Amino acid sequence: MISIRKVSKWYGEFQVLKQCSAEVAGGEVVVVCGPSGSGKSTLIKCVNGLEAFQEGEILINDLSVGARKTNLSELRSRVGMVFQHFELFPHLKVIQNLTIAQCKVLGRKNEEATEKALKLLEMVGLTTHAQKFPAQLSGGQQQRVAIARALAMDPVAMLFDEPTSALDPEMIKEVLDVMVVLAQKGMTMMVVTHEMGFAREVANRVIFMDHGEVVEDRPKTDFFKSPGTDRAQQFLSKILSHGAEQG
Amino acid sequence: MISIRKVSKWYGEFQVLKQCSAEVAGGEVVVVCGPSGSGKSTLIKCVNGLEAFQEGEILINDLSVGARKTNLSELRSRVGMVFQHFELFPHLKVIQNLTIAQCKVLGRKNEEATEKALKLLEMVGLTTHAQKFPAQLSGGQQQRVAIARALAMDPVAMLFDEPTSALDPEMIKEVLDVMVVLAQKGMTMMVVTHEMGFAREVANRVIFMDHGEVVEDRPKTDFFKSPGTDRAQQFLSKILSHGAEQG
Amino acid sequence: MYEFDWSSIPGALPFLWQGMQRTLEITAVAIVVGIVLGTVIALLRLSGNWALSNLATFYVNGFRSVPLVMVLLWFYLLVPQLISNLMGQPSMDIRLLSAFVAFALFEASYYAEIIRAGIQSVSRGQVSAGLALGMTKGQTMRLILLPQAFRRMIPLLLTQAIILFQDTSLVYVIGLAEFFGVAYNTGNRDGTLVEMLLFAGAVYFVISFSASMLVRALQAKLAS
Amino acid sequence: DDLTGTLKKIRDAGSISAGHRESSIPFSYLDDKNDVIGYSQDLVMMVVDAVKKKLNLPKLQVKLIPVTSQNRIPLIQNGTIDIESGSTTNNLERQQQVAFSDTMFIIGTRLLVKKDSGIQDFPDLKGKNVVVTAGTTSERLIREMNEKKDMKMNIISAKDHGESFLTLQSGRAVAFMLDDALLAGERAKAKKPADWIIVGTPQSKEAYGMMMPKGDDQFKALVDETIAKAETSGEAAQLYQKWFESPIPPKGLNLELPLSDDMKALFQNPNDKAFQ
Amino acid sequence: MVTLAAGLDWSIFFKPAFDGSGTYFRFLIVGLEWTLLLSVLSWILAFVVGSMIGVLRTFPGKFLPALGTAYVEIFRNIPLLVQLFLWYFVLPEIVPGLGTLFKQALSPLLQQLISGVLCLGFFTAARVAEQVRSGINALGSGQRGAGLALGFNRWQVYRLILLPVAYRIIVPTLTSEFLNTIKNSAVASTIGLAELSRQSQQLGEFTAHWYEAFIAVTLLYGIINITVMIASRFIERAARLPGYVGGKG
Ligand SMILES: Nc1ncnc2c1ncn2[C@@H]1O[C@H](COP(=O)(O)OP(=O)(O)OP(=O)(O)O)[C@@H](O)[C@H]1O
Ligand SMILES: Nc1ncnc2c1ncn2[C@@H]1O[C@H](COP(=O)(O)OP(=O)(O)OP(=O)(O)O)[C@@H](O)[C@H]1O
Ligand SMILES: [Mg+2]
Ligand SMILES: [Mg+2]
Repeated sequence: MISIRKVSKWYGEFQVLKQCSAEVAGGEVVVVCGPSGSGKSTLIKCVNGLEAFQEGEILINDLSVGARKTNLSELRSRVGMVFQHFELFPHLKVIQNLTIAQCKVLGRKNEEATEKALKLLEMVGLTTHAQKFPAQLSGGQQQRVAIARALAMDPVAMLFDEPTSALDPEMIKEVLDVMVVLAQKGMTMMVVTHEMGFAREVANRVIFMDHGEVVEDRPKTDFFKSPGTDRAQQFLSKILSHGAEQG
Repeated sequence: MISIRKVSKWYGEFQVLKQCSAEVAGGEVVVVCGPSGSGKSTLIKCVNGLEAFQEGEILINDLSVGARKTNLSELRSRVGMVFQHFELFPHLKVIQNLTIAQCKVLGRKNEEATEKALKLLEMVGLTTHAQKFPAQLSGGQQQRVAIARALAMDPVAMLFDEPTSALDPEMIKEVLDVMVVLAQKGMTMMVVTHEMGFAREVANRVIFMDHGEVVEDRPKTDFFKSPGTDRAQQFLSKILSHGAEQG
Repeated sequence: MYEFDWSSIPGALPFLWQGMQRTLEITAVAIVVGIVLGTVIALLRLSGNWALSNLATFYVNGFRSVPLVMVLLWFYLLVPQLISNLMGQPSMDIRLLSAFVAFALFEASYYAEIIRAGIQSVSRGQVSAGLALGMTKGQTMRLILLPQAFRRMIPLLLTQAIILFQDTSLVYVIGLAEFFGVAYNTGNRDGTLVEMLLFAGAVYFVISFSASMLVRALQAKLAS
Repeated sequence: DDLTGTLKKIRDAGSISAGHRESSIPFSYLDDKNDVIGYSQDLVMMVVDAVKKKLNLPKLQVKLIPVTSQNRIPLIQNGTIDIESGSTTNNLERQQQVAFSDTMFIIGTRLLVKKDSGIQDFPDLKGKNVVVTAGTTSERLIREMNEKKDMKMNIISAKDHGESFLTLQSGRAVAFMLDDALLAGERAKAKKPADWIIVGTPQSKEAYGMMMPKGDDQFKALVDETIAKAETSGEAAQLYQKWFESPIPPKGLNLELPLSDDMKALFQNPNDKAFQ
Repeated sequence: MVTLAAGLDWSIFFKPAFDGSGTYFRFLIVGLEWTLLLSVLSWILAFVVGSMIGVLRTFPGKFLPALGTAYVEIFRNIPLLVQLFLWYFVLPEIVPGLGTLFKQALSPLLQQLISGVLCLGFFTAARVAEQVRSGINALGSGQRGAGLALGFNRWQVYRLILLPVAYRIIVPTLTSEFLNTIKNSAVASTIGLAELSRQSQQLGEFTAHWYEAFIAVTLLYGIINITVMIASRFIERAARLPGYVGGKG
């Protein structure tokens, strides 16, 4: 489904991505983690062409993201993306946030788009908030709307970039719950997150990045049992230790 | 040491604090938690007079915070405070951040202040960064500088308002470690945080707030074993659940 | 003590009113054309195309570095020639036309900066979000960026319009009888310059102040 | 036929553009109905009539365009106005840029002072503050005088005549130096005209003419002819009477400026000579 | 336009000026000097007053900020030219003792300069105040809280913490306000100050070479502008804090 092959990217002199490779099969959930600045966001943005890369190749359903002849808009409309800071459109109501791209990009009729939007709002538990503006919702609610907005385009895969890291602790769960449901429904997902609880529950594989490199790419059970590298080991111990006494 | 007695506060019509009471004895570590908007920040700001309150009384070492005749500047200089977003002074080097208030408020000589500052930087493990500007440090490093800055005033107590919630997961630990050391040295601390690991490790008591009220105020072991109220129970289950499989 | 003599005002009122209409005409044209042209220039500046963005920068800096009075004088001297070269003798008052053109082009350079700042104040994430939904660059700009940018800019745009309204007083240098020009000439003719200027100042103050109060109310409403 | 230059342009456009001033009392100014009136305006209307006749265009449209001292020459040069008639001095510098008609008026530069100021003539100005309008011949003359005779005057130069007079009235200057006819006009604006008098030996003579595009002999000939005819026929003298020795709008004041010898000589012998 | 360009005669700048002060080139330079003097003095006044008013507007409570707001609204909503008339012609008349003293004890030039500086200074101060206020507000309440929490008094918080950073944030807008001051200084020609635009007008009057005069003054304003912009780049760079990504995101 998603196939990342030896992708390298530079910002000027600075190399952000170094020969990164990874495969995500249909229906698979892959979690990407790693220290801040390691290139996770950059990699995931390369997947739907929000960032250009200089070397390598990314294929989505055999369509090459970097290729000239690929219609990027169309490709992006088929890969949903959820951002750390939600990025709902503040000037549009929740329902309009869900319909605008359906109408303008996919050319759906307004009624059709609205119907679809309402169904998705129900799924994320926000039917009653359809007529509100994003600013009137809590962070957790906004992020659930953002997920619904991406789903409204009937994506073949979903990308998440730290979807819970801007949320208050009590809201994290409500968003993760929606993501778990999605995963269980068989959606192909690539998720940048530090929520190891989520990873354990639904991930098929965990990718660990550091300094622009894919350092590990292993089934989750392997990864948690014994990370193959020191770097991953260190990282895991850091992010788990302060929560060690929890639960 | 800190004694909060039936404090109420209104923003216009809206009551943020409702008859809040709490005691923090010398050398005690008290963790304050509760849902977003419950008034935790407001309460802690009232303690060192950053926010005014309309009813009740707060005493620090028998000095009333709200009283007219109290010299607020002096009182504040003796209660250290650490903020969620660090709030280092961006135009001053790390070392100057630590000395400026010593010189201008306590009237210390520059050499004396610098000596003190270097000692504290050593304690938080940042000696080599003394000549940098705050923006050149990572979030975790900045927060450690902020703690050192507060300590430089030789405070009798320290207040923390979500000191780790703006940090990347891997940096949280380095800040919590410093706080643990402080607690073990016998510093009186009042800490707003959701890091329950920290609470378990060093807190003497946990205060749970909701809708402007102090709902629970109990020894930590009691609190974690069986929160006395449904609200606290619910809250705890939410913030712990997504990390449940960790550790 | 200065002896004030307000006797010139009553007789001049009809002309002052005509002048005020002119003033408002110029203000309105400059706002509308200025915002449209300013948006285009702002988009050029942000286009990422080296030549176009430099051209736009040159335009903005050029107009902003010369006093408005000089701009007006230049346009009054140049516009008639251009017009008559292009379409023969114009039927419209050449001074008014020059003022329209000069103000519109001049204001466009100020509006361009406001609009550019407005667009830049919308977070980059919003662009990403638009693109990620499959919208084209144009759609993202039109449906996502500009509506938000304009909403944020409204107070600044209106404030600039108030400044513009006051600045129109400068067209008296080209002899166009707008409000300030009428007041000034009446005062000059009757030897009541001080009184007429005070009167004009009061009128400008009342209008500008009321307008800026409205802007603030609007701002408060937008903020909530 | 053989029309060239301005006349051809006027005929082709079906209109003539005449530049006027807005507050050069009593030469060219707006009355309280916002109509252009004045001595120079009456004369230029005679020119317009002559143009109508010459072009056989009785319905010729007349566009009156207000000009300022800053833009009057460029506007002639760029063809926005065909002729300017106000209170423009004919001098050699300007002749480089534009053409001047036969002289319509001759002034002397003198002083406006408060009646009880005790100032009689230029030597009394030693060490005093004097105001002139920026860019006038008077400014040049008074600065020269200050240098040559070491009079230690403080010379204030205000933006226009109205502001110069305001400077005089507010007591910042004891005297206002300007063309005597314009001073009479300024005095007429005063709250108490009787408080002010025009004094002093004229320091220079200046000839006012109408301005036209340079090098257009056909048009200039027509304008000159019209002015000369008015001056020799006594029509100009009547105009003089009307504007300088009778009550004039808007306040109905009489400038009481008798016809000078220079003017009499001019009326007998019209010419387009500049004095400088 | 082509014919006109051919008719331009640039040699007039090397001819002696009417007032015997030197060439007309020198004459324009004198104007430039007055423009700069007036602008710089006004700017200093505007900076000081504007900072105070701006700070006032960020104070807690109602009364003091309202005072600041009143100042800003008054000076922003009256055309500059009218304000100049008020300062120069009206104020000395309605403040009898001081006004007469002002008119009699001071030389005309000094009167013009003082009125010009006060007018431009107080006018620009209203705009500087807005910048300073927005700079302080941009810092958020956290910095203020951090300062207070360390025991600084209110004055120290502004002087040591808020203003040093706020000024850095608003360097670009302050630059454009300074450029506005330079352009606005042209109104002082009204009361007779021999600044740049007035000198160019004189040049036009006495030589009748209006186009050359307009071109020269336009170019000179352009040169001032570029110079100030370059200078402000240096200031901006010098004021920039290492690692601090200022500006918008
Ligand atoms: N536009 C840019 N120009 C230059 N460098 C950039 C740019 N965007 C990102 N970088 C750099 O690229 C590196 C990778 O950034 P990226 O945002 O992908 O990291 P990340 O792993 O997502 O980190 P985080 O956990 O903080 O979000 C970082 O060092 C960052 O500073
Ligand atoms: N300046 C203010 N004016 C009006 N209401 C305010 C103001 N500051 C805070 N509030 C309100 O007071 C309540 C308590 O705020 P406070 O910041 O103390 O909550 P908190 O418990 O610290 O929440 P969080 O976990 O989000 O930091 C909230 O409902 C908030 O909206
Ligand atoms: Mg990232
Ligand atoms: Mg809080």
